[in-house]
Formats: sequence, C-alpha cells, structure tokens
Amino acid sequence: MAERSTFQIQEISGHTGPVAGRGTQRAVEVCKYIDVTTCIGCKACEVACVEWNDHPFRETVFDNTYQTMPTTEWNYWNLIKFAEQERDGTMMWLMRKDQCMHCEDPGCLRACPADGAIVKYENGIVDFQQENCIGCGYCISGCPFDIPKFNQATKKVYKCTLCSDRVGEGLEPACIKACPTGCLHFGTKNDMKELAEARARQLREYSGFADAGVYDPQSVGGTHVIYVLHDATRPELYGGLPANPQIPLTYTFWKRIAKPTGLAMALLGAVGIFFHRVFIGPKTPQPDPAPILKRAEAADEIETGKKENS
Amino acid sequence: MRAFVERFDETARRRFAAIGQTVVYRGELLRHPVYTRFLHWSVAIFFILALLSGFAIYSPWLFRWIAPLFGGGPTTRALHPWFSLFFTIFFALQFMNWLSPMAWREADRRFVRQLKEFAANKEKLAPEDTGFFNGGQKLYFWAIVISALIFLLTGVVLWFDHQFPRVLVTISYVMHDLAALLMLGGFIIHLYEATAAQPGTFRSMINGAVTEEWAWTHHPAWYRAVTGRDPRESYERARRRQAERERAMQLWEREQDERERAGAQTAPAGKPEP
Amino acid sequence: MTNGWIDIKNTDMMLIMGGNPAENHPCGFKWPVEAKLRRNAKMIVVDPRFTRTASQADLFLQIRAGADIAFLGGLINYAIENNRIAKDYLVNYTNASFIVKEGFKLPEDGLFSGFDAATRNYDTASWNYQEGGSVGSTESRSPQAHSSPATPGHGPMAGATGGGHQAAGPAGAAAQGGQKPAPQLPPSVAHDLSLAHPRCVFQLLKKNYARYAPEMVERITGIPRDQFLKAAEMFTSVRKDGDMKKAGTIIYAVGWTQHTSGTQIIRTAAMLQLLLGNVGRAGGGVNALRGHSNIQGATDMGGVFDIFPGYLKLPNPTDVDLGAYLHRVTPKPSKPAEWDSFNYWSNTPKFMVSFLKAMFGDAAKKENDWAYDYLPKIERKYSWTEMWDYMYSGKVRGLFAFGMNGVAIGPNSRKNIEALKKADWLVVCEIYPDETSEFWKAPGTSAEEMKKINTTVYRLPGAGFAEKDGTFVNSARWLQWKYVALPPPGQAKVDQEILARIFLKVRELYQQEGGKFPEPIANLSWSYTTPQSPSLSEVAKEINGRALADLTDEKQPGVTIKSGQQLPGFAWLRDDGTTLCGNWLYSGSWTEAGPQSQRRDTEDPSGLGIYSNWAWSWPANRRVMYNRASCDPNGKPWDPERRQVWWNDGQQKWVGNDVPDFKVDSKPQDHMGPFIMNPEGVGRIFAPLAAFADGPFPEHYEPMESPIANPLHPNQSNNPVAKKYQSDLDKFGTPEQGFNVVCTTYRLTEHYHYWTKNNPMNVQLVPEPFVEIPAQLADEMGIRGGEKIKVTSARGIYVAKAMVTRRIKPMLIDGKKTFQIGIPIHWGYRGIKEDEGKTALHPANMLSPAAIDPNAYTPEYKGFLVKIEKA
Amino acid sequence: MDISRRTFIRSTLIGGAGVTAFGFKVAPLYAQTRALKIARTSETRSTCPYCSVSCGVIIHTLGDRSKNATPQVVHVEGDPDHPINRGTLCPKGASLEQDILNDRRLVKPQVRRPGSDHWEDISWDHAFDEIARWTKKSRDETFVEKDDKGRTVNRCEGIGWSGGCTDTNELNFLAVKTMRSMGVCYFETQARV
Repeated sequence: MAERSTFQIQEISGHTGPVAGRGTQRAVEVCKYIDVTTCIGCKACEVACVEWNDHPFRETVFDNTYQTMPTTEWNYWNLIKFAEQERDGTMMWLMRKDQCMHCEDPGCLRACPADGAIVKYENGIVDFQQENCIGCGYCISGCPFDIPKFNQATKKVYKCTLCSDRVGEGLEPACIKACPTGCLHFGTKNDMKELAEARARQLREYSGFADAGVYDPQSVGGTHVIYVLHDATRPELYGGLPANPQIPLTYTFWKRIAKPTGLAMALLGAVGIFFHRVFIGPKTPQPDPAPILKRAEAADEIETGKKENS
Repeated sequence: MRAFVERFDETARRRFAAIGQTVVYRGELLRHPVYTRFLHWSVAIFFILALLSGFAIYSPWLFRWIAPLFGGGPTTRALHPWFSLFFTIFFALQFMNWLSPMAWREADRRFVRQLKEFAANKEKLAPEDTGFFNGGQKLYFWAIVISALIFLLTGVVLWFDHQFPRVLVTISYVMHDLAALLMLGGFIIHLYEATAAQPGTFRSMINGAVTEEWAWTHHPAWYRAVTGRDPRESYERARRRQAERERAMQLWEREQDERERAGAQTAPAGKPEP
Repeated sequence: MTNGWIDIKNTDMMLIMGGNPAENHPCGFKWPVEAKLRRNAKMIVVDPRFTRTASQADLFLQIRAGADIAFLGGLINYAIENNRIAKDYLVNYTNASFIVKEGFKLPEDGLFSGFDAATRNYDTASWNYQEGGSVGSTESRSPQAHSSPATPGHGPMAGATGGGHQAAGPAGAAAQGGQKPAPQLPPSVAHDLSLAHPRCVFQLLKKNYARYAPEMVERITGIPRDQFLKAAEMFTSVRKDGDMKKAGTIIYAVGWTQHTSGTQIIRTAAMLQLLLGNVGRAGGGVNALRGHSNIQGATDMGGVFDIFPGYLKLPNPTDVDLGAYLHRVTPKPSKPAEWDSFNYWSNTPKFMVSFLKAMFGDAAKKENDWAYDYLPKIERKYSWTEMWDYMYSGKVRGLFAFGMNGVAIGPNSRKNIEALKKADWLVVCEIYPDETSEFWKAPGTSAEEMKKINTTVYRLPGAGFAEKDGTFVNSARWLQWKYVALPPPGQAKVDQEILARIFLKVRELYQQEGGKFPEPIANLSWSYTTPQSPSLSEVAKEINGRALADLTDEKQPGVTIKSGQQLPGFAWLRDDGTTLCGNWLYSGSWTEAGPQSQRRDTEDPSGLGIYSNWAWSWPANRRVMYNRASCDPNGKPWDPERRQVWWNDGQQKWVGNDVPDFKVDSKPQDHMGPFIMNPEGVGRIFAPLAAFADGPFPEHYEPMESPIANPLHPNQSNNPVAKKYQSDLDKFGTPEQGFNVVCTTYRLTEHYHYWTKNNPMNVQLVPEPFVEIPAQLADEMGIRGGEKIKVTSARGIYVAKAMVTRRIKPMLIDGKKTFQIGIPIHWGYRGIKEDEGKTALHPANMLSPAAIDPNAYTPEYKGFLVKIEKA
Repeated sequence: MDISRRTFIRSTLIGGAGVTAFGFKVAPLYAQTRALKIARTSETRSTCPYCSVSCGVIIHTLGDRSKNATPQVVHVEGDPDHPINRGTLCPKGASLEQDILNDRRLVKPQVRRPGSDHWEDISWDHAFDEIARWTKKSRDETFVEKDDKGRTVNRCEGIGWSGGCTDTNELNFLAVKTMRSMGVCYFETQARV
C-alpha cells in the first residue's frame, strides 16, 4: 500500500467482490463546465491537451473545415467540432469541445471485461488503466459518445483522463487552464451546475436564445462534463451530441443478467451429469458379467430355458 | 466437391496410417484411424484453450483465475482468437473427414425421439439401426458445426472491431457468447458420454480400437457392417456362453464343498472330474 | 490602444471592425466576452467574413473590404441626425466649436481644397482654423503642430490625436509641398460654443457626412439599409437621451490599417468616439489591437524610417541646425484664448537633447550642437515598400533582416524576390529557415537563373524568445520584462551579440581604414560592460535615462537626483545636456527603485482592471490615456461607478485609481483640454493642416483595385494622394480584365504569420493553405470543398484548396452582385508541409498590391481584385 | 501556486499486495495515475512572443538550475498571476514548447555565395568580418554627405534594416543606435506592415 492515489476508487471494471476504496473517504465530484456559446473554436484546449500529455503528432489533411480531424483519436483526446448553422436567417458558427464526458454511469466501464482496466473515482473521473487493458475494444462500443480509441501498436484503448494527474495534484485540467475566452470552467459538479444554469438563464433573458439550456444527460446518470447550449433541444446540431445517450443493452442487460445466468446453467448441467452417473450409472458393453445379486436367477433362467427379456 | 473431399480424406488417412499405427487384438474392432484421432485431439486441445481463454474474457468471476494461466489479461485476449482459429481449421478437416458418417438418417430421428429412454438407461443395447455414430453424437457434431461458424464470423468482427460498425460489434458480442454457451453444453455431455457414461469408449480415441461387445452394444448397425454378423446373435451367443460358464462354475463349487465335508473324516480324495 | 485589454470588460457596447480579435488575440478577447457575461454588453461585428469573432456577436454585418469609411461615416451621420451625441464632451473636449478658415472646401467632388493635380499633393494651407481674437502673426515656422505615434491608427495615441505623424515634417506635406514657408496654426482660434456657425467644425462635419445616408452606405458597403440602421441604433444607443453614463468602445486591427485609406478609416472611428464622448473613459476608447508581441515597442522605439525613439521626427535638410529643427517640430499652443492647453510636445527639445546624449554620449556637446550633424536628414519617404522598390532599381545594396521575413510579408512578394536578386548582400538573422533567406531558391527558379543571382546571403541563427531577456510592449502599452529560460541551441547567439559584433567590426574597419563620415560611428556611445554582447538590463537603464549632473526641480524643493542616478520619469529631462535618455516615453521604466517592468503586483482595488503595479505602462504608468476626459468639465466622473480619476478639491489636484493623464494641478475652471498631446488641448474632429496628407475629414475612396467606381464621386474614385509604384512588376487589375472577385488576406488563430509553419503542433491543427470562398460562388463555378483552385491577381497566382463556406455571402455593391474571398497568409516555400511538398509553395502575398496609404505607408493587403478558377 | 514544489505519490495498489495463483500475479494494479511531469521542474516567467496581448507564460525546464544540469524545456503554461491572460493561452501560446524544442531551428551560421545553389557553413568570426566589410562597402558607395542643394544630410541610402517585431525594445534601441549612426534611412520594422 506504499503507493496510493489521492483519489478513492468507486468502481472497477470487470471486478469481482467489493471495491476497497468505495465510500471510505469523502470526495467532492469534480466537473467541467463548457459554455459552448462563448467558445471561439481557437483550439487552445486541443493543443494544451496534446502538449500536456506529450502525445505524438498525427498527420492531418485540410478537409473543407476548421475542424482539426473528423473524430477524437487515441492520441488526440480533445477535439473542437465545428458546425455552420443558419438560425432563422442569421448565421451561427457552432463550436463544441468534444472529449470524454466522464459519465456517472460509464458505458465503457460497464462493457469492459478486464479487471481494473477502467476505474471510476469517487470524484467522478473515469480513467483508463492501460496496464490492465486487454485491448478487447468492448469499451469502444460501450461508449455512447464514441470517445475511447484503439491504438494498433499497443493494442490498448486510450481517452481523456480529465488530467487525473493534474487534478490529483490540486490543479485544473490542462484544457481548462488554457481556454482564452473562459468558456471552459472546472470545479465541483454543484458549482458548475449553478454557473451553467445561470448562464443559460442569461442567454434566455438577454441574448434571445429561448431554448438555451444545460446538457447533463440523465440517461447516463449525468456527466462530469456539462455543456451550455444555445439550443438545448437540439444537441445533435453541435457536432452530433446525442440527445439521449444510451449504453447498448448488450452491456447492461446481456452482460449483467443473461451472461451469469448462462454460465450458472452450464455449471448446473455439469452437476446434473454427475448425479446422472451416481443414480443411473453407466452403459457398459453387453453382456456384462452378471451382478452378484442377480446370479441365482441367471442360473435358473438357464435351467428353465425361459426367455430372458430384461 | 464431395469427390475432392473424399480423395483428400483418403490420402490424409493413408498418410497418417503410415506414420502411426492402430493395434487391433482379437475380439476388437478398429473404430478410429490415426488421422481421425489426430484431428479429434487437435480440435479438442484448441477448443479447450479457446474455451478457457474465452471464459477469462467472458466473465469477471473467471477472469481473475483464468487470465493468469495464459500470462495475464492482455495475452489471454491476444491468444484467444489464435486458439480459436486453429480450432476452426482442425475442425474443418474433421468436418470433411466425418461428413458422410455424420449424415442425418431416419434412425437418428428415432434416436432423438427416444432420447429420454436413452438417458434413463432403460435399454441395455442400443437400437438395432444405430450406425457408426448415434443421433446424439450427430447432434453434437452439427451443433459444433453451427456454433463454430458463428464463432468464426462474430469472432472476426470482434477481433477487428474497429473495422466494423458498432452495432455489428455489439450484436456479434452477444452471438459469440450464445455460441459459446451452446458448445459448452454439448461439450459437458460429450465428455461424460465418452468417459464415465460409456466405459470402453475413451480407448477408441486413444488406441483406436473397441471391443466387439462395445460395438454391438452401442453401434449395432456398425457392428453388422464391419463383421457381417448379426449383432443380436453375437450378443445372444456371448450371453449363452457366459451362462454356461456360470453353470459349470456352480457345479464345480458344489463338488468342492462335498469333498471338503468327506475329507473331514477320511483322507482327502482326488480332484473333481472335469 | 488608448485603453487596454482588461479595460474592455468595463464597456457597454463594442464595435469590432477591421479586426478579428477572437482569431488573432484570443487571450485578449476574454475581456470582450467578460463584458458580455458581466455587463450584458452588446457586441457588433462588421467584417467581410463571418469570423470567429462574429460567432460571438450580437449583431454581425458583412461589409465589402475597403468600404469602412462609408460605414463609419454613416454612423457619424446617424448619430448627428438622431442627436445621439455627447454635447458637453463635444463642446469642451473637441475642436467641434472651432471655426475653420474661409476657402476650405469639402470633397463633394472627391477633392478637398488645395489639390495639385501635377504633384498629386494637397496644399494644406486652407485646412486651418480661423484666427480668433486679436492675435498677430507669430514667427512660428511650425508647419503642423501635433504629435502621434508611428503607424497611425496603430499607435495608442492615434485615436484622439489623429494619426499620421508622417503627414508632417520632411516626409509629409512640407516635403511634398516644396519649400514655400509652411503654414501654421493660429495661437488663438475663433470658436462658437453654440456649434451653430456654418464654418464651425461641427457644422462642416454634419454637412460632410450628410452625404453618407443609409442608402449610400448600402450602395458602397453592401450592407442592407435595415441592417445598417439596426447597427447604428445599437451602437449609438449608449448616448440615448444624452445619457453620459454608458461607454462604448471601438476595437480594430490591421483590417483597417491595410487600405489605401487606412489611417483615415481609423480617424473616422476616432471622430465617432469623440462625437459620442467615449475617448478617455473606462470601457471606451479607440483600441488598436496591434499585431505582434512587440510591434508597439518597435514603433515607440522608432522602428519606422521617419522617427527616432519616442516619436521624435527625423530632421530634414531644411533644419540646418538643431535650433532650426526644434523650432520646426516643437508645436505652439493653438486654442480659444480663454482655454488652456498643456501642449506636452513643447518639451520636445528636452527629449531630443537627452536622446542625442544617449546616442553619442560625451561626443554630444553644446559646442557641436549635441552632435546633431551625426543624424541623417531625410526629405523623402524610406518606408517598407520604398525600400523594396529602390532595391529593385538597384539603389539599395544590402539589407539586414533581423527576424522579418520580407519576401513572405510582401506586398507583391515577386517584386521583393526580384529586388533581392539585385542586392549585393543580405544578412538574415532568424531562428527558422525562411523565404527571405532562400529567395534564391524560390519556386520556379531554374539552376541557370540561380547561377545568375549574385547576392551573397548570410543566415545567422538567432535566439528564440525563451533564450533572451528584455522587454516587450503590448497593445496596452505595458512594458514587461521576460527572463532567460535556457541557452540558445547549437551555435545560435542572442541577437544583441550578433548586432553588437557586426557594429564593432564596422567601427573597427572605419578606425583602421577611414571612410565616408566615420565620426558618428566612432563616437556612438557604446559603454556597455560587455561591448561584444551588451546586457539588456544596461540598455534598458540607458533607455530610461539617467542624470549626468545633480538635478533639482523648483516644483519639488528638496528633491535632488544625483549625477549618475536613474531618472524617475520624463518630467526630469533637460535640454542642457545634463540628462541622458534613450526614449523619453519609457522614462520611468527603470528607476532608482529598480526595473518597473518587472513588477508583479496583482492588486486591483478599483476593480476596473487597472493593475497599476503590474509591470509598467507608458506614459508615466498611465493605463487609460486622456483619462481626464472620463470626467465632466467640473472634474466629476461621468459615471460614478467607473471612477478612474477626478478633481479633488481638498488637495486641489487630480487624483484617482489611475495616474491622471493631465497636469495634476490644473483646476477644472482653467479649462485645460484633456488631449494634452495636441496643441489645441482638445480632440481633433477636424485635423488641420498637414496632419493627414489626404484631408482633414476622412472621405471614402475605393481601394486601388475596386469592382465599382466610387458612388460618391465616380470621377475621383481612389484616394488621390495614395501611392502606386511604376516598376514593371507593379501591375493593377480591373473588373474589365476579369478580376471580378474582391480578395482579402487574413490570419488564423492556429498559426502565427510565417513562423508556426515550422511548429508540428500548429501544422497539425491546420496543415495546408486554403482559400475561403462563398458557397454560392463555388456552386456557380462547380467547385467542391477541398478541391484545388487557382487565384490570380494582376501580380501573381496562388493555388490552394478551396474552403467552401456559407459564412461568406454574395453582396450587392452599387447594384452589382459581388463575391468576396479570403486567403489566410501563413504559408510559403519553407515549412514542415512545404518541405514535404504538401502545399503549392506560393506566399499569399504574391497576389497583394503595393498600393500605399499616404499617411502610414501601409500596403493594401485587403480588398484587392482577383479571379479564381479550378486548378 | 508553487506547483513545482509538490511531492507526488505515484499510484496505488488496492486489494492487498500481489496475491498469486499458479505462480501468476492475479491482483491487477488499480488507479495508476500519471506522475505530474512538472513536479520538480524549474519555472521561468516569460512573455509569449506571438501577438500583442503579451500573455505571461511560465517555462518549465528540466533540472533545478544546478551547475551540471543543462536546462531543456519540458512544458510551457500560462502564468496565472498575469492580469491579462490569467493563465490562459491560445493555440500558438500553448504550443510554445514545440517552438523552443524544434528540430527545424537554425543552429549554425551559413552563407550562400554568389551564383551558388547551396548553403555553406561559415564560422561566426568570418561571418562578422565579411558582413562588416559589405556594410562598409555599401555605406561608402552610397553615403550622401551633402544633397544636390548643398545641404548637409549625412545619410546612407544603400543599406536597409528590417527588424522583427519580436525583437525586444532593448535590441530595437541598439538597432537605432547602430543603424542611425551609420546614417541608415531605410529603417523599418513589422510596425508598418
């Protein structure tokens, strides 16, 4: 126990038995609040992320957009999604910082079969542990936001850590610190919720965005990255933010209920077989030497020559 | 195609027969040639490896215990598809090898109908028309064929998941598990039937030969086919011989008793007459 | 900037035009955003493209590049028509009430009075105030009397004082207007405080901009009438019902400067702000965002041909001695008799002599006129484009390029490349391989041609920012010291060592072999501890200035500055050779108390974002200039909630959260004007005499290459005094020749000029050059996004991928459907992708024309004509 | 916020130290957070060299400035105390690490001779000698002491100076001193363009 993280672990992927740290330490939930309405898409957060995490650079090509690349990548965890929209005649240029949402109910963690490959801390950060990752890629299909990405070379999956190394040291995440317009904020989930709600109200009352609101999808139990959107009724406009993100049934129903049942049944079968041997016994090649108990009658039969029909 | 398969199997069998050997003693019948045994055990080994490594990924309860056998989670995950691949290859050969004997027949349908009796062990002898393989064995065989196919297809999807749509991956994930459960069920029964449930069967896959008794008991039709004798008669004769041996035994024992009693007064007399 | 970055958070209304701060100054842009969040301030963005800044705007208008004066003139007209003006401010703090001389003519036909078609110059004599009261003529030879920073419009003082320093003196009208005695401002000016007099500045203003009615604005700018009115209503709403509490700011950058009327665009903004009473106030002002980290410092330090440090003008041949020079350049007060004017430039002699002492030390003596002869005397322009033109004609033999990529910067890069081929030598000090140092390898140069290029090129590895110390000055005029973090890589050296060793070598050669006029070189003061590589803190102290004898000041009895001590500020400068000062504006930056530029106090008691004790701001650590104007004539702040300075009756002096930019003991009733750098003491709505080469009022002129004839006066379409060059490479295109698309160049937030194309991180963000074109145009031409297209101007071609966007819409310009495209400039023929052969290897400035603003000599990088086709 | 003076506990291992089965370690390492890379770096306050907002930056370099350690940049981050940027940076500022630590940097003096098609290395001393020689030549050839009207002008029209706008004030002042003392008229910087 010499090495201990500053965080307590709340959930561990593919883990049996209780989690040692769970509930043994008070921890505030941390949260990123992203005010999409004041994002200028400058990509400072993208750079700060790559720089802080010392990611190798990747080839990009210009593709008729300001967006750096189509989606986040294993070495590009933080991507601004650009979208041009005409809202009743006036042009809108929507820019949304896309990254891991650090769900309260993380699809990746649900899907992951490897013990300890994904952990969720009490403070809400969902962190991948590449040492334990078996590279099965289930988390990729488990994530409703298409965030985890596979690295061919290492056969592991990577994603935003919410700068657990910085947060663990009491610093804000790199992207948050960099953001020049202050559209990124970091703090406790409660404080961020308040800020976000206040901003949404301001947008409704002063900026004429009647549908402005906060994005904190309850379908995944809420997220530790929340957005304020001009139009919270249509999150898809912002680079395909799912209105109602869902963890695939595969990883909820199938994995948590059907699988164990199947396994149990198989085991039951084995037991059944065992008792079959005990009660009914084997089929020996016939004729087998007559059992002691039956000897006498066997003899009589031969004397009487009576037809045997057993 | 079929012709090719037969030609292929023929040569394969001949080759393997030349390498290895199967000793058949008197009162025994050749059941599985070297080639078949080779295939069977290759399939078996890789199946078990795949099954175990698969289990590790299948369930957290087993992960912690099984993964280490293969050198930890990552290697387990890395090896699993390869195990499975070899399993599939060998099974494909076995499939060709057994295609004809595994053909589904009227007898098999009947066998399935009487599965309950079979399980309850009512009949001492298998039905007259039970051939080289009985219905149960065929069922298992075809179950493997089907699940192996599912494994292969879904397995590829899961192996190269990032090249397939996420929906397909999630579906494959379930199918793969289903196939596993199906095969697992069959496997447990297979193990039992081949060992504890039917003494004398296991050796057929070890040294390839079985006793004639075993043959007419479990696969009468096959017995007739290979010996030309009627399994029922053979069985009756065997039974009668056994009964006679019994009686002779009893007579001799009775004389012995009397002689001992007499011998208690006078000196022991000579041996009993044959 | 008259104000500062943080101060923007105090505003109620923002007009962001001719600039794209979200793109180019993201970290400064947080303050406009802050104003929106904290004050619900409104933001109006006017730009040829829907930019990143526009994405934050409450109202965005798409304007045709180069039509800015029409728009701003329209705003002036609207403000006057709807009485959305600050009356008291106007009367007391501007020259609105001044009466203009008979004979001055407004440019109804596109020309002001006094135009000389032959020399294409104005005789500015009639651009003057009416003499008031009984003021006899003076002996003053001052042709003009005001000051301003270099690069008009970019200097923080540009706004209210009215830009163009070049307009004056040798490089200005005096030179252009030949040798006849230059006219002067009357010491006492006739004025009419009722603003009713037909020839008072206000009435002339009203008359002139009445021509800029919404309909006309629509024809010129392409902004629909209703949208323009919406913007006008919104912006002038800060003065609704004469309320003076609110403040509005105007934020701009090179989107205004880089036009043949650049300076005048900025002046229009300044006039508008004076009209609305926004100058000098927290959350107000005219804010030039400036470009680079030390562009402001470079300008302050005389980094342009016609000034010395501190905006001291270069002498011209007519200034036979220092006396004559000082007599000419030192302004005399010119104001209504009953008013007072600080006229701070009256201290020019002190600044100049102290500068000469800094230059030549003991060699500058009273006997030799403080070595005045050592200074070059100029009478024509030697600006950036002139330099390349003269090099192209073989007259400029060699060039030092210390961190400036002239070929890529252009304009008309082809010409610059050809010019360098004609030079004898080129010394480039850079940190990356750049286009200029490899001009001889420019794409399309054959092996044969290369053999014929006889230029010797030296490429010296300099030090990056982290490897040297020293100060930068930001847009807000803050001097901030930075420290050395690590040594330069390989054999690279810090720039000061490179420069010093070159100079010392030259001096050595002159001492050994003699040569043309070696005295200034031999006598240049170079008394640094390590002459080979002067310590920048020593230089910084020299710039601040020190006493050469014990100094006392009758105003501050008991205070003595010992000989050799650092000066506390420029108030202590002397013209008797007892002080030395490299740049009077920076005097106070490194005092006996130590380097003020290193201060790190984060206290901001007023909450106005003044941070008086963080670093040091020129002048005299003032954070908001002309802050006297933030109070009413009685010295009470217009807005009690945003108190910067105010008159304290008890102490009988000006006090406040900021340093008063004013004579601290001047009572309000003395009526001293707040614009102390102007001889009038008030802001100039009418810029008299040679302040500007092209008129005392801004007039809309079409860009040199324009899709239409000027709707105001078709016969005088362009700026009559704008400069064009005559070389065979200076070609201009017309719509008739098929150049029918308006093109503007711009910068991306992901890149920095021609520098970050060497930084893999930035290259990753935007790997390749592209051209932004309107979706409609793309549809018409069948161009798909990502396809290569070829952009052609009269000067060159540019090939890049097309970025098809709905953020640029087609416009109706004077009834003619017109398209605009935009080209980010960040690529050339040396860079990560360039070296991989991934880009077309053309600098964007192959396209831009060398058409020059007559005041700032800035080329027209924005709003020239091109044609586009599929490549 | 003196981040560089923190001690940092690296990671954690929950569930008892290495339980083993079949000789294999079966208890995986949980919650392995990355070490704070700037935990013990040296901090230098500097100013971003890009735009005129002049954001304060902190340059984190390897080593504690002890004699035997050669500093190399490992990270550049905004200066939270700076009133204007308050720790924030733009994509250019945030990538400054790559500007300092860049394999495209020029690291030795080079010369391109007339008619040549390639760069040659040259020693600093030779470079300075030759450049000074050129400077004197051009100045002597083009220097004007008196203009056509016979007025003293003392100007050199044959040499140009173009200074960068990331040059410090101090360097600019040295440039003013040296160039103007040589009579250079074409004295320009980025300020104009």
